[in-house]
Amino acid sequence: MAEKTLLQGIREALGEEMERDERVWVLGEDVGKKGGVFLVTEGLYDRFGEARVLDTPLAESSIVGVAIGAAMNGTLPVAEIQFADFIHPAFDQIVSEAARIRYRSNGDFSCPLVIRAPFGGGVHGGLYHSQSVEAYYAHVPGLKVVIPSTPEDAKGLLKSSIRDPDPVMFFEHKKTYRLIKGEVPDGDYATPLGKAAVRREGASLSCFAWGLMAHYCMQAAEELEADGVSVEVIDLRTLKPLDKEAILGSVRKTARALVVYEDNLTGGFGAEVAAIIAQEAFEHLDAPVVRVAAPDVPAMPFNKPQEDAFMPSPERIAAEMRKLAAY
Amino acid sequence: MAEKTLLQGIREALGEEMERDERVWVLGEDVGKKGGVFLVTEGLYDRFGEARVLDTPLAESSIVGVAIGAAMNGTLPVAEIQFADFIHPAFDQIVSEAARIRYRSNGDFSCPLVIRAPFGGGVHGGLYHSQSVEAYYAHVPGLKVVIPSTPEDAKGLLKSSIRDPDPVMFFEHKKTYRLIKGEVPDGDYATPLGKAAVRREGASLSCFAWGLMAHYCMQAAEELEADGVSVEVIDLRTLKPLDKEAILGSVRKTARALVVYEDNLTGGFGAEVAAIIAQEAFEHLDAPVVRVAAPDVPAMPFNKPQEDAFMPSPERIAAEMRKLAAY
Amino acid sequence: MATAKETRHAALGLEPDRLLTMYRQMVLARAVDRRMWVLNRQGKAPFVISGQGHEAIQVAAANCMRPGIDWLCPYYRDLPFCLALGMTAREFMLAVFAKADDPNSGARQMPSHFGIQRLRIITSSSVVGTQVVHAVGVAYASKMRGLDEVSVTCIGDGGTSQGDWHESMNWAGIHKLPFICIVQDNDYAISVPHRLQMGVDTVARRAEGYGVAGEAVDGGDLLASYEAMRRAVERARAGQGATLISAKVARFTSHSSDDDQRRYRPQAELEALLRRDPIERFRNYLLDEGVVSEADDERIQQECTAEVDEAVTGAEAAESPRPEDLLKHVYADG
Amino acid sequence: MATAKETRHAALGLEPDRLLTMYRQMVLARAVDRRMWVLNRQGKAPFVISGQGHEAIQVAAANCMRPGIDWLCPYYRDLPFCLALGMTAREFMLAVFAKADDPNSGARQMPSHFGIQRLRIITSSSVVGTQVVHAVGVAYASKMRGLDEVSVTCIGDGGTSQGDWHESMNWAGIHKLPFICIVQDNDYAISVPHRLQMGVDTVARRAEGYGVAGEAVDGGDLLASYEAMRRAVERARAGQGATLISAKVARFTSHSSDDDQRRYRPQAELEALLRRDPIERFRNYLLDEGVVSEADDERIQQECTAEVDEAVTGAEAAESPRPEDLLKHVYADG
Ligand SMILES: Cc1ncc(C[n+]2csc(CCOP(=O)(O)OP(=O)(O)O)c2C)c(N)n1
Ligand SMILES: Cc1ncc(C[n+]2csc(CCOP(=O)(O)OP(=O)(O)O)c2C)c(N)n1
Ligand SMILES: [Mg+2]
Ligand SMILES: [Mg+2]
Repeated sequence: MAEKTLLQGIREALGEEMERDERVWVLGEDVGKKGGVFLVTEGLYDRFGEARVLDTPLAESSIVGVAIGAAMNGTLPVAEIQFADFIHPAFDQIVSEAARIRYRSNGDFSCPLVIRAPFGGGVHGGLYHSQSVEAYYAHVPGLKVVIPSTPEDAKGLLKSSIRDPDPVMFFEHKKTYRLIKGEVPDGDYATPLGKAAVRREGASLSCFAWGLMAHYCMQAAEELEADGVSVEVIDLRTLKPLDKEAILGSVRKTARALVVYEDNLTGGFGAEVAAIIAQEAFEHLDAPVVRVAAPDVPAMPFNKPQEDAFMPSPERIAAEMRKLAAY
Repeated sequence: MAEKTLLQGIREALGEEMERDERVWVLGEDVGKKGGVFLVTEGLYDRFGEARVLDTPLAESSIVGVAIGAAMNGTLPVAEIQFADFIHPAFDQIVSEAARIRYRSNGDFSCPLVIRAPFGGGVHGGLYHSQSVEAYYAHVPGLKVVIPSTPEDAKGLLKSSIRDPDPVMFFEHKKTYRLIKGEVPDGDYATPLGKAAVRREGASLSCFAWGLMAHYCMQAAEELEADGVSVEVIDLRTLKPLDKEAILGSVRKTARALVVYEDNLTGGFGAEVAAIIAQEAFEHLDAPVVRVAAPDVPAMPFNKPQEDAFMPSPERIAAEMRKLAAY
Repeated sequence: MATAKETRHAALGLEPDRLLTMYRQMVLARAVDRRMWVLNRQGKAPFVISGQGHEAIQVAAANCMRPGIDWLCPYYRDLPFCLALGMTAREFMLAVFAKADDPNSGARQMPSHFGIQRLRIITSSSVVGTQVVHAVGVAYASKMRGLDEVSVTCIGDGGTSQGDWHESMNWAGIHKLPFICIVQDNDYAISVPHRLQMGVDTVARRAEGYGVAGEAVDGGDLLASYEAMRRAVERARAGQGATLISAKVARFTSHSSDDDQRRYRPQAELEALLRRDPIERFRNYLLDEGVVSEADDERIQQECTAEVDEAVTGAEAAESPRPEDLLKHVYADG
Repeated sequence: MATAKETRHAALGLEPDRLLTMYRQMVLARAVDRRMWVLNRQGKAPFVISGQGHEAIQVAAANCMRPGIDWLCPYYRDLPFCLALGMTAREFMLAVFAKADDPNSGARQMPSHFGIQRLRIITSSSVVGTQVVHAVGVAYASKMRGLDEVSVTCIGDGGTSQGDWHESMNWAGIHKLPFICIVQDNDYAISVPHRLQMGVDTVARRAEGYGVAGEAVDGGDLLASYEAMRRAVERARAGQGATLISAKVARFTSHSSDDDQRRYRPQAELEALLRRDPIERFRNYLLDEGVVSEADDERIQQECTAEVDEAVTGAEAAESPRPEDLLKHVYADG
């Protein structure tokens, strides 16, 4: 075991999988010589060559579409979208094509493909380098949606995603890339998709989050510990498939649920989590299901005062936890 | 007043607005001589000429992008996307551009634009001519999302949308086009955006829906009437802005909520409706918030047995109403 | 070198047998296609969309490919293409009748949304243009893996307006891929005429701007189509890069059974179409060259009709999909 | 007709005054641009992205337009363009410092995301390629409304790979729009070199395939750029349709302050860039032709520096946006 950053976890998973299976390859803008704008793919070009670490034209729809075609011809592409904000031109290829290859061919074809993209804010990215886009894809049957929040998970979940026979959207919170460090087990391991992680057990209320918000919830929970409120923090890790049992089990225990996400409130994926709880754990609830999320404005501004005002902060989360625990 | 189809309501709104304001124009695939694949724009080409009723190249991103540019240069475009299923190539132009013109320019620019698209199934459309796509757009700050379910609303809401200073997504359920007939007031009128319609008052439970499902809910509610269960049916009509007061007011009265939608269950817009109720009307609830929706499979198959199995039916809705009323 | 007296087919090295095969494939495709319209009018096929008038370029192209080795990312007019690659009339009719055994999609998709793994015909959606990018990906994978495969895709004139088409051509040019894009240019995208679809007479003019070879061909002329396609395939196999073929064809039917082309096409234009029948043209050639006799032709037509009859009977009697199977094949494990 | 002895600028009908204006605009742009990198290193500007090396084509283009009448859909390297159209150094610096009065976006966007209604510079996003389609829409509206306006847009070589670019060119060709697309081809898209971006030497080769005019120009040569742009503007105003200008330029800086081009560009290439400085080249021309003296030049440089100093001082002292204004301008009524 060694302490590594989340970014290193991802880089290692890529390198090891490419080493292990020559069908695996990487494509995207600037993933080659430069090693990616965040240096996630650094070193891969030298190790595996241009054909398997391919700098693509600036055209996201084709990055995904080419990966789809290549996935149907015996390879395992890992496509990088430089920023999640720029995945929208590929929306059609992802939603109409990748997600439906298996279904529409009645199982005759499959599309084993990973699409990686850094998302999220808090890094002065402004309106177009800060967005959360998971809600769009977690709505799409046929896709899997994975969001790691620790270095160990980043590596283990990416390995599982690459080995998965279906298309996986793999979103990496860019603020966690270097901020979040942690132990990464040595050797090969794969973290299963579809399982949430209980980051902290607690009795007074359950808090559900993913990405950077999982860390902010931990901070808030620690703050509440001091006040004697014990918060259970569950990192969902994969939004699709969703670990409903973990969610419902926790709510059955604590009777209070808080859902925290960085995306805009309305129609964010937290709505789904809340709706599941409201339908399937209703009898166990002692309080409203509370959501903490970003306001319904297009995205996070570049200027610091408004960026800060947009992001759900540990303080705001702690305040909501307090209110909910006291309900 | 005269009895008209929903399709006629839309056609009239287009014709009258084009007559009233020469800035209004229509663009899309086959909207010209053919009058649209559903004949919604029939007659407009002869009345207003090719420049204002423009057959575009087969390229949705440019249909929307050109409309955006034209909206910034003093015109009021109404873009038709032939089927909502084919709106995805335009996702980026809608979400990254149209929705943010005002916000990102700090109010210096605006984008008065309507995007019309037929959506929904039950017409043998198969995987790619049947989808519901409202959830994607109802999540996007800066957009408005309108779904009429009656001829009167179709006309009145489309007029409001065309007169609205911001981009409006206007989704028309294709099965309702000719199936749904109703009185349409004579003369000019505009139905305000952001107001739900109580289609039926009731005391035992509240049922929320839009599009075709609003009609199915009415059918189911009538069936339950016979059993002495009184169901309130609320047609949301505009998902964004959402009439939260109408939703919460109804739930406060009935203490039971059913949300019905044709889209896939997970992450559909009904999740948002349920989440709002679970947070803001929790104290008034006597039962779980129940959702009835399509299963999480990519879309509605072409073959009849599976198409029928996909669509929430009046029978299935009635059964859920009964269960919920008895809870 | 072809001498003045050499026939066109001999100059192409085509034996009579192969000519007959291609002729028969065109005739069968037309017979299947006509029948599906009959079924539509009878209320037995809720939706049909046609390849009538597009047969020559498609059959010519298929005959330059190695079925099961080379790949096709088709579009919805490629019935003749798919039949020529080995799809059976019965398989197609299973889709027309929306039966469970439809090998393309188990009747999840509308008919003519082709996709059969065993023939390397890649599953296609209704979304115009997306298939072209997949074909590029297939070709990139073949090249990366060092495999001698050619990747072919078809699209209409309207489809070339999509961004995806451009992105694909650009990739093909950059990597000199074994990729061939056949544009079946029938002058219309549903009702939208050529002049509102593009500012040039043929998209073949775009080839140079991508660094790919361009061929503008009369797609109603089987031998001309064969020649262009064979050149493209040779180019691909020789590692010389991609080709954009623009084939002018005639759309005989309305866009689909949901359309009525009399609403937007002048009567005179519709009548003129009939003189552009690729099957007639090839039949006349074969008769003129003595490759077939009237009697041969009669026999072929009868065989094809019989094949269609049998396909229809078999398919109509097949099982419908089961409602509960709606939930299958969303993921590998379900 | 130009005689052998006529100067290049006289042949273009350019008076010394106009030459001086353009020279001064380039110098100012460079001064502003350099200063923002200094601010970045000082930790006062979290993000900067540059137009250094792209000045000639931009300033030339701006000088063929009528500010406030013709439209620009810019991209993030268009600082020289926007200054030449009338944006002030102070306005730009307000964006660099992320101040509330930034006229582009109230500091909601990163700096260099231009958009100022009064100058008809249309608000732009970070999403490469989208602006080109808007420019087509602007041009279509001008044409529909019978207005004598020209719509200009800029994009990089990488940006031309986007589907949106193609869809735009196609529209421009179909409708013969008063539309000009200027591709500022600096051989890189961040780190991706030209050979992996396209299979041809210049995108100007694509013009013919759309039915638009094509111009390949040395974008580091102010007069050549002016000539190409003026032709394009005349074409647009005469109703003769659209033009695609591909201007070769040199990217002097790293892609942005988040990039380090030494990671992927050879040292020799970086050194060679310096010999391609468009401002140097134009200065030498002006000195050679006696349009400016060394003393004039000195004065211009000093004036520009003073203008930048003042802009920086003013902008730095301005107010930051208020957190609660985050919620404003989502819709007209909010
Ligand atoms: C992205 C998308 N937009 C619209 C449609 C609806 N549509 C189906 S076919 C068609 C016209 C296609 O024309 P063309 O590409 O010329 O092919 P043709 O049918 O003429 O062979 C249209 C508009 C679609 N299927 N996909
Ligand atoms: C759709 C999209 N994808 C990716 C990016 C990230 N990005 C910003 S600029 C750039 C390179 C642009 O290169 P080019 O178009 O050649 O313009 P240049 O910067 O060289 O002037 C990239 C990849 C983006 N902004 N938008
Ligand atoms: Mg066509
Ligand atoms: Mg560049």
